[in-house]
Amino acid sequence: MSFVLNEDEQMLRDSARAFLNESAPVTALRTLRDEKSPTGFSSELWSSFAEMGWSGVLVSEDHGGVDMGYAAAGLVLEEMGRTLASSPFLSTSVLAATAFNLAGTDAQKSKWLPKIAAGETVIAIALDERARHNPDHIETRAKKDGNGFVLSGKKRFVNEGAGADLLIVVARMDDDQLGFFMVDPKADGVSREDRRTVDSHVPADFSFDDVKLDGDAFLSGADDSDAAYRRLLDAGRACQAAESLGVAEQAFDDTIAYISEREQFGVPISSFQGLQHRAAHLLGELELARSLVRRALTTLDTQPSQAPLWCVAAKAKATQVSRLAAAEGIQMHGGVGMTDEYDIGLYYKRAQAAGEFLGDDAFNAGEVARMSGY
Amino acid sequence: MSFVLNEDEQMLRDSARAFLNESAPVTALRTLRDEKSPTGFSSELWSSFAEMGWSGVLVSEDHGGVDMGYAAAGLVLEEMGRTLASSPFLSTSVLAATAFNLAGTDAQKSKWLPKIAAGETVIAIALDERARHNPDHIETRAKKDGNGFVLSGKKRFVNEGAGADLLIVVARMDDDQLGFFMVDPKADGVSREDRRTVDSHVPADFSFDDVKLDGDAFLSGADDSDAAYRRLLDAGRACQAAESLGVAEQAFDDTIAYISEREQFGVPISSFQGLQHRAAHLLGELELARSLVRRALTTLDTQPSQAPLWCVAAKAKATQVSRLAAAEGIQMHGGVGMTDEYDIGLYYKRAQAAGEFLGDDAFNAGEVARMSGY
Amino acid sequence: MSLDNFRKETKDWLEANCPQSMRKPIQSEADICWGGRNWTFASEDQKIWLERMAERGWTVPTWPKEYGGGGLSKDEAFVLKEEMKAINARSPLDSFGIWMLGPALLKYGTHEQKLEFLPPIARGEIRWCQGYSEPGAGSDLVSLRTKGVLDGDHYTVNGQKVWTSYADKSDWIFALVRTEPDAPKYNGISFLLIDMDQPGVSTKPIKLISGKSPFCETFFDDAKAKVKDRVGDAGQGWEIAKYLLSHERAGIVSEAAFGGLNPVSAAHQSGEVDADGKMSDPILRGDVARLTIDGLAFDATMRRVKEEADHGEGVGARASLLKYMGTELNKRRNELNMSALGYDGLLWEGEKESDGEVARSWLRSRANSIEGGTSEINLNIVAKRVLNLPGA
Amino acid sequence: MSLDNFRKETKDWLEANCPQSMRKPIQSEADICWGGRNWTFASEDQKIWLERMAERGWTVPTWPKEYGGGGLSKDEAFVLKEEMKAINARSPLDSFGIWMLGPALLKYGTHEQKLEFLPPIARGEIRWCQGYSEPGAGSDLVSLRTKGVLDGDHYTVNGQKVWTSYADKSDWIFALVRTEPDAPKYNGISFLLIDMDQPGVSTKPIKLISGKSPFCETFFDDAKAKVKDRVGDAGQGWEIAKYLLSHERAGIVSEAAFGGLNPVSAAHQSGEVDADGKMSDPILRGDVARLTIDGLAFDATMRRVKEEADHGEGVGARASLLKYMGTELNKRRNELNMSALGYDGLLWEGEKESDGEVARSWLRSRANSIEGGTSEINLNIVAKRVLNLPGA
Repeated sequence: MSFVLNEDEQMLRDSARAFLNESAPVTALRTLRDEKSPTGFSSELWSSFAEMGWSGVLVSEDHGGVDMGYAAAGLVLEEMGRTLASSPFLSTSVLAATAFNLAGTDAQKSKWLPKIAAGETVIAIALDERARHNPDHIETRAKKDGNGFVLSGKKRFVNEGAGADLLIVVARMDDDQLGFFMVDPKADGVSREDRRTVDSHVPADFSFDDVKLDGDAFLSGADDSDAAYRRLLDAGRACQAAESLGVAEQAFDDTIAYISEREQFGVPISSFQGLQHRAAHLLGELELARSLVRRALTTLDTQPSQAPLWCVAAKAKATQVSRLAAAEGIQMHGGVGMTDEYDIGLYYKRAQAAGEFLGDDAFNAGEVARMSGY
Repeated sequence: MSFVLNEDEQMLRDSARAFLNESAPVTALRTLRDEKSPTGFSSELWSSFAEMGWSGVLVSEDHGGVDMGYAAAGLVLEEMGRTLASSPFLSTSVLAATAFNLAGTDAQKSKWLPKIAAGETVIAIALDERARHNPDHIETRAKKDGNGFVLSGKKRFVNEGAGADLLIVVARMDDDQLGFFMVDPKADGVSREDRRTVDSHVPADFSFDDVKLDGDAFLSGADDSDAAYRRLLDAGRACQAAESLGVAEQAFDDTIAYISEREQFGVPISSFQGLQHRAAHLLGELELARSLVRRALTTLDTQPSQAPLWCVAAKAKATQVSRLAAAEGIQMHGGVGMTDEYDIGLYYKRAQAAGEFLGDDAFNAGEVARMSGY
Repeated sequence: MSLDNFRKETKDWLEANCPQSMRKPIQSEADICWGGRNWTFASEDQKIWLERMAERGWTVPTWPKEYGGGGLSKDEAFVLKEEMKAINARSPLDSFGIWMLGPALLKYGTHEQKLEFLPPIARGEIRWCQGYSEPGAGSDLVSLRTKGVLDGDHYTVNGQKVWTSYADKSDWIFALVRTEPDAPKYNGISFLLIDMDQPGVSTKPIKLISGKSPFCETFFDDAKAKVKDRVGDAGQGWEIAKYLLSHERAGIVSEAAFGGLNPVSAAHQSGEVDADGKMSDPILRGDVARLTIDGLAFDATMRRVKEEADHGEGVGARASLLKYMGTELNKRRNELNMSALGYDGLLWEGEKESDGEVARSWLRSRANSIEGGTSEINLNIVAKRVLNLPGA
Repeated sequence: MSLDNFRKETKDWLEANCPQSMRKPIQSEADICWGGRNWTFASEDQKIWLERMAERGWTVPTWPKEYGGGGLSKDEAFVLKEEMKAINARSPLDSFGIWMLGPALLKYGTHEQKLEFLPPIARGEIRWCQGYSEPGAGSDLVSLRTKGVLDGDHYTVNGQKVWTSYADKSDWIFALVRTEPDAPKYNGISFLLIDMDQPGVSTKPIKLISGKSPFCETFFDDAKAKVKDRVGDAGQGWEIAKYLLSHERAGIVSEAAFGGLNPVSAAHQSGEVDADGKMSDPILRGDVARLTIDGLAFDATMRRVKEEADHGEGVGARASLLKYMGTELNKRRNELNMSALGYDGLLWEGEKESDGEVARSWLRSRANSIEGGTSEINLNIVAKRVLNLPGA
C-alpha cells in the first residue's frame, strides 16, 4: 500500500484528466441537463470509457479487463468529480463488477464481466429503500419458488436507474440473508419511476410486484452473501468518496482562481486575510480528505479485512469537505456564485447528491463510532 | 416578561458590578487559590452578599428576603462570572432557597429561609452521582425508618461541599419518587472528601452510610416532589448559565482590550481581518447566549411552566459560548494567554467547570431535542 | 380612538372585506401580489383585496394619509398586523417600493416627490426595482461606474446594473449613479429615479442556480432621468443607499429566521424518525438540536433588539450582526433540511408541482449571506463600528 | 551490513544493554532524561542507559560518528526506532540540542563548531535552550530588540528573551540577536551560542495556566558571546531560525497527534459508557466520532506527506498546514477528553499523584497553536506560499 501514485497510476490519472477535460467538461453536464437527457448520461461517453480501458478496471484480464483495483478506479472517479462527468462508471464498473467478483458464479462472471469491461452494458445496483441510506433496512424479498424466485419490494433513487440494461437488486432471502439478484428492468412486474435530481442525474425508483426470476438470477457464488453485501458497500463508499474528493478539489481550484482575479476596493479579494485564512483552512480539510480516500482505496486493494473503518471514515470526510468546499466557494464567488453561468453552483449540487449516496457524514460518523466500539 | 432591564434591575446590576469589582475582583480568586482556602470561598464576602441584600433574592419579604426573582439572581451571577467571584450564592441563595420554596413545609421555610436571607448559613445541594450530570441516575436511597429515614448512597462534586453547614440531598424514597433531605454534614455516617478543582473551587464528594435522619429532615411540602426536583434543575441551569454568560462577556472584553493594545508588525493585532472576523462572530454568539439566558430567567419568573425548554437551551448555549470565548481569548492573547499572570486562563478554567454543572452543551442539547419531541 | 376600539373595528372591517380566498397561506410565488403597470392579477379576489386595502391606505399603514398611507401609529399598525394574522389574511401588496423606496422618500424626498411617487406605490400601480450593484462592484458600491451627465433638466445615464430584482417586470428603477466625477468617491454618487419605459433602458434576466431568474442585468444606454427625480442632493446617494441597506438587512433576516421547513418536519416527511418521533440518525439529531438552540436564541435576540429599540437604544450597526447571524442560521437550517430528507431532498423536477421546492429553497438560502451586504462585509462593519477595532 | 543483519544485531544489543526499568513507558515528566551540567539522574539505570547509548552514538543515531553520532542511514535509524519500540525502550536522552541546535549546526556550522558542540549534546553533558521570542515579538521575530555589539573577539549582548524552555535548567542558549543595526530588518539578526554560566545571564520562570513553569524569561545584561560561537554569517540568523522553526513545527505536530488520552478511553475511565461500551451521551458520541475521523485522516496525512517527502516532493510550507491542522485537532481532542470525563476532568489537586493530569494536558494543549508559529501565522504562510495568494 502506498500513498504515492506509482507510474501506472500516474499515467491513468493524467490520461483521465486529459480525456475528461476534452470529452466530458462541465459543459457536457449542462448539455445533458438542458436537453433533458432521459438517462442523465451520454452513451457515447460511456462507450469511450471502454476504449480508454477504464470500464474493466475491476475486471480480471481473463474476462477482458485490466484488473487495476480500487485505487485506480478511485483515480478515474476523482477526475470525474473534477469535471462533474456523468457516467455509469460507479454503478457498472465498480459496484456491479464488485458484486460479480464477490458473489457471481463462474458462469455469471464469464457472461457479465466481459460485457462490463467492453462497456456494452449499463448495470444499476438497487440498494436503498428509505429516504436516507440504511443498509440494514432491506424489506425487499426474494422468495424461493420452484427453481427460481419471486421478488417483491420497492427500491428508491437507484443510480443510473433510468438508463440501466440490468438491475442488481439486494433482497432478503427465505433465511433472512441478503443476496444479489439480477433483474431485467423491463420484466413483468417491474415498474420504474424516474427521479430527476438537483445534480441533473436521473436515478429511478423501482417497484417489484411478484417478479418471477430464474434460479440463475441469484448471484450464488459467495460463501457469505451478507458479508459480500457489506464489502460491496465499503467499496462503493470509498469510490463515491473519491468522486466527492474530485468535486471538492475542483470547487476549491475554481474558487481560488476566482478570488485571485476578482477585485474589490481596488485589490484582488484574495488579498483579504479573512478569505485567506478560510482558504488555507479549506486546503487543510482537502488534504485530510485526500489522505483518507487514498488510504481507503489502497486498503481495499491490499488488506480488505482492514478496509471497513477507512471506507466509512473516507466517505464521511469526503462528504463533509466537498459540501464545505462548494458552499465556501459560492460565498467567495459572491453574487456570481449564485448564477447558473458559473460552475460553482453545479459543484454544490453534485456534492449534496454524491454525499447522500451510501450515507452522508452523519451516517458514516455513526458507523465509525460503531466500528470503533463506542 | 421583558428583555430590557427595569429600573430595579438596572440598579441591582450596577451595584453588583461596582461592589464585585471592588470586593471580589479576580485577584480575590487568586488569593483563595494561592492560600489554598479550605472552602474555596471567602466567608467575609458571603456575609457582605447579605448586607447587599442579595442572599435573599429568592426569599419572600415575610422571611426577610427581597423576593426579586430569578432574573435578579441571574444579574448577580452574571456579574460574579465577570469577576470570577467565588461565593455560595448559587448553591445557597438560588438552589437551596428554591428547594425550600418548592418543597419546604411552612415550618421548614420559617426556619431556613431567614437564615439564607441573612447570609447566616451555607447550604450545598447534593445532586449528581456520576461523572457527567445525569438527573435520572439517582441511587441514593432514603428508606423510611419509624418516623424518620435512613440515608445511604454517594454524591459527587457537590458544589461548596467543603464549606457547607447543611446539605440538601436528593434521594430516592420507598415509592421511587425523588425527595429533598436535609443532612448535617457532620452527622454520623457522613463522610466527605474535598475535591480541589481546576477553577480553584472546592466541591466535595460525600458518602452516606446508613445516616439516620429525623422525619422533618424531609422537605415534605411539595405535592409532586419529582416535579419540584425538575424545577430546581431548571432554575439551577438558567442561573448557572447566567454566571457562564458573565464569564464569556469578561473573557471577550479582556480579549478585545488586549488585541487593541498589542502590536505586531507595527500595527495593533486587532487590525488584522482574520481576528476581526472571529471577534465579530464571537460577539454574535455572545448576543445569542445573552438573549437565551435572559429569556430563561424571566420565563422562570413569569411563566414557569414554559421555562424548561428555555433553561436547557440557555445552559447549552452559555456553556458553549463561554468555553469558546475563553479559548479564542487565549489564542488571541498569544503566548501571554498561557501565563498565569494574565486572567484569560482563569476564565477558560471557570468556563469549563461552570459548564459541567447541571449538564454541558451536549447534555442540554439532548434535552432540547427530547423536550421538542425529536 | 383607543387601541381596543381600533382592534375591534379592524377585526370587523377585515371580516367584512377580506375575501375568503385571501385568507389562506401563500402557496407559491404566484400568490404574491406585486402590482405594477403590467400586473395580471392571479384572481379577482386578489384584485378586490388590493383595492379595498389601498383605499384605506392599509397597504402602507404607517405612511401619512396624504401620501396614500393609513396614517396609523406604530401600535395601531401592530394591531392590524395581528388581526390580519389571526385570519391568515394575505399581504395585499408586496413591493420594493413599499420596503425600500418609500422609506427613502419619506426621509429624503421633497413634498412634491412624495406626492408624485408614494400614492402609486401604495395602490400598486407602479412597480419599482433597485439598481445598486454593478458587475465588479458588489459589496464595494463606491467603485460603481454607471455615469449620469447633467444636461439641462435631465441626466443622461449610461452604464450597467446587476442584481436588479424583477427588473424585467418593473416600471421604474431607483438607482445609484455617479453624477459628480470630480468629487471624492463616496460623495460623487446620486440617487436617481428612472422611468424604465424608454428606449435607453433594457433588461436581461440572470438564471440562478435555483433555476429561477428573479434578478436581471439592467442596461442604461443614453437613458434619461429628470433632475427633479433625483432624491436628496447631488452626491448624497451613498448616504441614502446606506440608510436603505439597513432596511434591506432587517428584511432579509426576518425572512431568514422564521417560517419555512425545519429539519424535524423534514425528518417526519421523509420517514426518518423512530416510532416515538425521535430522529433516526443520532448524530444528525445532535446537529439539529444545536440548530434548535441557535434558532431559539436568534428568535429571542430579535425580540430583545426590538424591545431595546423601542426603549430608544437603536439598532445601528448591530443590524449587520443580526443579518450575519440570521443568514448563517438560515443556511444551516436549509442544509439540515436536505440531510433530514436524504434522497428525497435531491428531487428537482417531477410530476408534483412542489417537487424540487426544498432543494430550490436550500440553493436560494446561499444568497442570504451575499445579498444586502455579504457576511464578510457585515463582519467588517461589526468589527469597526460595534467593536471599534481599527481599519486594516 | 544488510538491514536484516542490522536489525538482528540491534535487537541483541538492546536486549543485552537496555536495563529492565528503562523498558517501561514514561509515567511522568520525571522519567525523561534531559542531561546537562546539573542533571541528577532519576535512577542508576537511567544513567547507565544514557551512557551505553551515547557510547554507540545512538542518542543521535543519524549524526556522523566524528560528532558523537551513530552514523546510521535513515533506514537503519528507522530499524533502531522500531526495535526500541518493540521492547518499550525509553528514549535515553531528550534535548533541544538534539532536536534543534544539532540540525542547525549540521547544516550551518563550521567543522570546528560541530566538533566542539555536537559531542557534548550527544552525551547529554550540555543542555541547551532556545532564545527566539521576546516580549512584544512573538510571531513577529523581525522586530526583536536584543542587541549584540561587536567588541573584539566577542559580542556584548543586552536584552530580554521570553518563552525560553527550561532556561533555568540549561547550560547554554542559542539565541537570535540583532548584531547589524543598520541592515534591513531581516538581515540584521545573528544566531549566537551563549554560555549561560556567566554573571550577565539570568533567568526567571514563567508560571503557566497549567500550573507548571517549563518556560522562562531570560535576561542578558552585558553578557558575552564569542564571535567564533556565531553560527553562520553575521546577519544570517533569520534564515537559520526559519530552518529550525520548520523542525520545531514538525516536532509539535507529531507530539500533538499521537499518544495521550482519547475521549473514548476517558469515557470508560469516568464510567460514562453503556453496558455495551457505547458512550452514554449520544451527542458527545457524535462529536467524538468526528474527531476520530479527523484523527484517522491526520494520521494518514502524516504518513502520506512522509512518503511523498521520501519521493522527493518535499514538505516545505506544507509543514505550516500540518502544524495548524494537527494542533487544532489536539486541542479538540483535549476538550473532548474533558467532556467525556465530566466532573472528574475538573480535578486539579488531590491525593493521587495523577490528579489534575488530564486538566493540565488540556490546558497545555492550548499552547500548541501558539508556540512554534501561531495558527494565524501558519494560515498566512499557507495562503501565501502554498496557495500563492497576494499579501494583504
